[in-house]
Amino acid sequence: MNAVLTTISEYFVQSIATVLFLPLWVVLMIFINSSIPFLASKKMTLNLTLGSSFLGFVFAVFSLFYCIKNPQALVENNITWMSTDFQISFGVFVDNLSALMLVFTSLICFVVQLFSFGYMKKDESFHRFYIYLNLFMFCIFGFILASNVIQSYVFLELVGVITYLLIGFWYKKRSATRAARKAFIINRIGDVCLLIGIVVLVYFSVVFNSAQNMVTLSYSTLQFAVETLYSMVSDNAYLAIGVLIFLGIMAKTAQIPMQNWIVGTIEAPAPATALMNSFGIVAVGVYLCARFYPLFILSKSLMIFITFIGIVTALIGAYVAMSQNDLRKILAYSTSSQLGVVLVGFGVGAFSASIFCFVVHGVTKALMFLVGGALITSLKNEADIRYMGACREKLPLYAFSFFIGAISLCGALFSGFYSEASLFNSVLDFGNEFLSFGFLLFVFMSAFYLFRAYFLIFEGDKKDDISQDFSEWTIKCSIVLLSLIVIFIGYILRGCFGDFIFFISPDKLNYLNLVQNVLLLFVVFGAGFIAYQLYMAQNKTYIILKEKALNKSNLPYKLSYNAFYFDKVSDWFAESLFLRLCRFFDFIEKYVIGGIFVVLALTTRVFSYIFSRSQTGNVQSYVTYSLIVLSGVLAVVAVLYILGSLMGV
Amino acid sequence: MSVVFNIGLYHYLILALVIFCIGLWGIVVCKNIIKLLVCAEFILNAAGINFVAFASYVDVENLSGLVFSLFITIFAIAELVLGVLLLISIYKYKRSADVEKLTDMKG
Amino acid sequence: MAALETIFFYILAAVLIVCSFGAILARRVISSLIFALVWFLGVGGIYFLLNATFNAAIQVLAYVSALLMLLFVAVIPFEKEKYSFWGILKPRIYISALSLLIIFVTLAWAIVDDYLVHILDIMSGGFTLSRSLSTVYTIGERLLTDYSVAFELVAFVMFILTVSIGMICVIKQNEEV
Amino acid sequence: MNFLSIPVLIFSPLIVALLILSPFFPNNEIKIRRFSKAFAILHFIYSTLFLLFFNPTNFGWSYQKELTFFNVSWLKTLGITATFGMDGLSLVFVILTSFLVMLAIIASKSMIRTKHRIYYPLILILQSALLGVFCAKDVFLFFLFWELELIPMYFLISQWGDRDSSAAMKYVVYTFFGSMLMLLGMLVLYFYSFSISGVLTADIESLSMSENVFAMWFQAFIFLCLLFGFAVKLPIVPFHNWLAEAQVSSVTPVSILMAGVLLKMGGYGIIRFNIGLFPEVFSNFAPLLIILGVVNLLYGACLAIVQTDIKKIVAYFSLSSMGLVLVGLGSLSEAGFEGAVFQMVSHGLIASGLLMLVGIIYLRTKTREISALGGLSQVMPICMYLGLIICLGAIGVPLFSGFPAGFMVLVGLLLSDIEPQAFLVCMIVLCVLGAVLSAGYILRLFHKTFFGSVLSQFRADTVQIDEDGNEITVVYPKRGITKSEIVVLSLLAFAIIFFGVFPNSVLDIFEVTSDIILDFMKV
Repeated sequence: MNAVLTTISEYFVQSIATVLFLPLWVVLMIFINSSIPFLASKKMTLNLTLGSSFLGFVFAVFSLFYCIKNPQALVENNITWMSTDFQISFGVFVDNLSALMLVFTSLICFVVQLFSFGYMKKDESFHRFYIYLNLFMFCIFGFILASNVIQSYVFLELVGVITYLLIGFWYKKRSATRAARKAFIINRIGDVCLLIGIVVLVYFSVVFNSAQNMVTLSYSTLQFAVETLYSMVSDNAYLAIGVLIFLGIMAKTAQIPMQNWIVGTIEAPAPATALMNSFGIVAVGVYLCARFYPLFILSKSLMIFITFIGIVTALIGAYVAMSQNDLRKILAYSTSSQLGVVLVGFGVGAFSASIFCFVVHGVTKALMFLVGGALITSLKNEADIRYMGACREKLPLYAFSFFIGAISLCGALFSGFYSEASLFNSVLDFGNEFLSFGFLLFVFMSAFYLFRAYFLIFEGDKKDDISQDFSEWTIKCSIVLLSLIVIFIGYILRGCFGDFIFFISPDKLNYLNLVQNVLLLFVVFGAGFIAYQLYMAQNKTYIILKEKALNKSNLPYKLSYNAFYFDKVSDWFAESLFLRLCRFFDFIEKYVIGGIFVVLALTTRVFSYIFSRSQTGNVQSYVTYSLIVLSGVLAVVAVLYILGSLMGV
Repeated sequence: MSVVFNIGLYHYLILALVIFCIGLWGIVVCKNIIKLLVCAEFILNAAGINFVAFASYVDVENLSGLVFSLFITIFAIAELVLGVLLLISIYKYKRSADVEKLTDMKG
Repeated sequence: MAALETIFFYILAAVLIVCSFGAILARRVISSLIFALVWFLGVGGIYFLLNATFNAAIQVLAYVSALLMLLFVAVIPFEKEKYSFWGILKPRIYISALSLLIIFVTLAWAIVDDYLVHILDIMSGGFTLSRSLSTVYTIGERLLTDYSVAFELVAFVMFILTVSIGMICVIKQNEEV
Repeated sequence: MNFLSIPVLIFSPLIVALLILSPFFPNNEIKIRRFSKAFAILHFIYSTLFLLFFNPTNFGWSYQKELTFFNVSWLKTLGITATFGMDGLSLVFVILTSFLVMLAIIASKSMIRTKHRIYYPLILILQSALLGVFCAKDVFLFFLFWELELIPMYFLISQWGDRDSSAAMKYVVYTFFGSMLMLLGMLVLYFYSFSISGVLTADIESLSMSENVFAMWFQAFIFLCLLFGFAVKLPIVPFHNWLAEAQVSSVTPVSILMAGVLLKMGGYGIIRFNIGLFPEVFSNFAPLLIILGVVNLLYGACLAIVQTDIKKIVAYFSLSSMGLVLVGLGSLSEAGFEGAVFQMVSHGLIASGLLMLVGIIYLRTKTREISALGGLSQVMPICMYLGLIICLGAIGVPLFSGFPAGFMVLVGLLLSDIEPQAFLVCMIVLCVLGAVLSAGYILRLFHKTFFGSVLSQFRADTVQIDEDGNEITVVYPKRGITKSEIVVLSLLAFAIIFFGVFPNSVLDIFEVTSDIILDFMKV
């Protein structure tokens, strides 16, 4: 049995590329299917898409199995894409990390596609949505299986494009198209910084080891290339390259200066938002950080920079999420803050812990977004949690799955506990007091807003306008499947993260430190208790506290609600500074450079006017002019003659 | 001082040249068409003097210069007649004989 | 006899120059015509001095009759215009005068230069007309002897040309008016 | 192999143009259009045949052909021979030219309503002039074709665009001014090389051999004269003013040809003359070219952001991507050089696509004001999808033809051996800033015209003035755009994606030529 399994997994790993091109083929099929007016059956599109994602999942599991079987084996085959004086090639690269990511991404894609069948059934551009989902799968698989840095950059941008398409799916909504454009441009800024970093890396790789056959910057030799780079280049130049590359990752994972696009993803249809916030564009950022980890680990100051950015984003994201009223906005800001924590994990050096935390976060966030989406549609598109209430009686499944997600996300129970605990331990081991205190504050705040959301939506007073249950078997079954995953994945995977996904040497995932776990649980349930008092029990002291804290005028609340006014600042900069400069250029263009041409035309006209004036028509004036000329000539001749004769020529 | 006294060919040439220049100056200066015609006569006859001077001083035998100055005289007379005719028609057209008014051929 | 000749020459030269200036600068056209009459008589005198008596006679007769005809036919009926005294200040007069002066001086100098060469010869004894290589003299001689026919032909063509233009203008003018 | 001859390729459009103009060609509008469309397609196929039989490895000019017809005695003594030749570089541009001319003629089915009998011959004469420029091997022959394209261009802009604008005149004056200086440079080079080498020849190849004997400042003088002539055509910032107006006031097929091919003449000229003939001077002037390119890039991008007229946005987009070409050429490295040529090809396709979109929108809504447009996606969804592909290509998204060019230019910039590394890095940062801005204004253009719920004054039928002045109403099919427009847009979109996914297909063609030119530089 074992031998059969290895041969099958051997075969699957070698032909992993089919996973990549299957979605493209499915897109073609859907396009043909949907363009035939009468035959366009939605069922057929769903089956095709589910088939492609399920096949992807099967391939992923087998490749994971293959990687477990022979750990150090790296499968890699490349074809040359572009060749000037250096060669750029595309290829497939399977190692532990990419196999695991592939498993989870295909799993989540499968669940989301299942969910969106029910969700988008009534929408008139159903086929277009599935085409986008398949394209998304193509790009994300291409990115995960990328064999070298340039290929990952190519697919990274493609994921950005597909996110732009998904966010702007309902192009009639002006807010959706504007959010899509903002998301694309901010991602583009990040990609462009990454591009500069990559170009510098390509330059060094071409200059230093210009072995023609070696594929430039392939991941297998990245470790060696980075070491030579570190020895070659001065420290701050190395830091500059590292920061440039990290800027790209910051944009993708919505870190602090570039995080206001993540709120825009809520404009997309709910399944698309779920996909994006779990294993979509944010996953691209974290996976890239994991791939470039050998480069980051070498420079101390870079790691500090990553930790700093991570913890600041986590705190700000959580703080802002606390006061949001729109359910999807809360979840979006929580994505930004959770990813901040993941980057803290990277910065601290806990490579496997942060990957574990990211995977768990991805699964739970997907579950919560799907539940949120289904909830909002069942409440007739009412997204504001203040007007929801007592949905537990009407929608027990959603209530229960939302609760599982919330508990797991804030690290109390199920898989969230494992990841949060391991991350907390590694942060404490790091030893920096501010960092650990910040981490605890983050845990407190995230627990607070999650419980707040749960209590406001599902408990509290009755709201009558809940429509009948949004009973669609695909939605129900996908939510149940995802809840089960959220419950058990932590327990299953906790073992493999220590010795399967590791950076250099297998570091055991320590989450068994009792004292630290108790502290963590204490903080989480403390936050839950406060939330309960504030929003559920009619306790007088807390009500007064709530009035004071939450009245709209005071500064902390305003800061939190408007997400530190990032949008206004960036719009002000774009509008007043940059556009004014461009209008100034436009002015120059029209009047200065254009003016030269007009001036030229005018001068010629003026001269022609002057000359025409001189023709007076009076015969006698002509004669005088001719006489003047004649006398001039004769005078000159005479003078010359005299000079000549004087000089004795 | 013998140059001043015995008149040679060049005296006549200088004289003709003086008259010629005065005539030319007159054409440019005069306002009235009749005066213009008269100045034209001056120029023509200056040329005539030249011819006669050459005839008498140079080829004394066949005096062809004289014949030529006769031609010039005939031409001058014919032009004078024409000038008058033109004058009459211009006068009818422009109501004045002033040269300044005749600027129809303006640029 | 020679002295008488020179006296006559200078008198006639003075007459010619004065009358021509008079004809030009006279304010009334009639006075300028009278000056012209006197001027033609002067020319007749010059011809007589150069013993071209026949020319002198033709000259005097033709011009006197032409001017008198001009006087009676054209001038008297139209003698209305008065030219303002300030017309004299027109810049054009002086510019043209200056440029004509320059032309006169250079040409005169050209002629005189020959004459000096000629005089020097005479003073230096040998009266050798032919030896003097003065261009004016030789051209004049050549022009009148060998090329006189061509010269006259050209003159005749010029004559026909101006006459035809004149006639055309006369014929055409009554349409436009 | 022997049926492929360049003179046939170049002069066949001219002959067909004369044929159409001649009296015994039926004056019926549809016949003329069909005939010229068929000819254009045939011509494109013929030019691709050149590609099949072209072996990129052979050294120097292949398909060399000397036209003895023109060798009049006085020309021979002057050393001017009408020789045509084609190497990797000119082959790429020849195919691009005939491809775009074919598209322009197909697109002008719905865009041109009047004076067909003159319009199509003018386009064909323009085509033969352009092909002549790319295949001329003789300096003065190059100049002859360079001037020849002015005449049809002037009439095409002024007669079919909006009449009263002075854009056509401005275009002619600018180009003529530039080409006069270029002629000066050529003449000086021509006579000085005669005085040095004794033999009077105007052949590019032999001129390049002899010129390295000149004094350096002398070469610099000729270099600058030639550069100035090409700078007007490939709009480098101070002389770019004609581009916006000429684009706005010319009808869509004409502006497609202008943006698609005419701008490339400048770039081709710089490569052939400035780099080919004066390598040392070029390496001294390379930093200047890079700076000019970056200024071009950013200036074009900044202007495009604030424009209200959508066609002007596309015009300034062309200006900014030509800036990238300059940076590539200035970077002196093989990657940069090939990136520049690839950028010229991809910009040709993308700019034609964008202009086609603008043309379709203008035909339907009769307005180019960006504020008055919107919501067109509800009316013509197919146009939106093709437009999306073209806009993504314009932004430079990978797997579309914009990305390989940009990437190669950036890496080429670093690989170039210009000493101050810091200067190169900040040039890269500025180029990259240009790429971000391009995303800004291209998406603004795409969103403002296609998305949004309010439907601008879209009219299903447009009233157009016919040949003899009577108004005819043209009803557009339900899906919004006519068949010919779909063909053009989908061909362009397919080409953009094809060159994006397989950039090597283009790179291999002119790889050998760029090596030759760059080795010549290194020597």
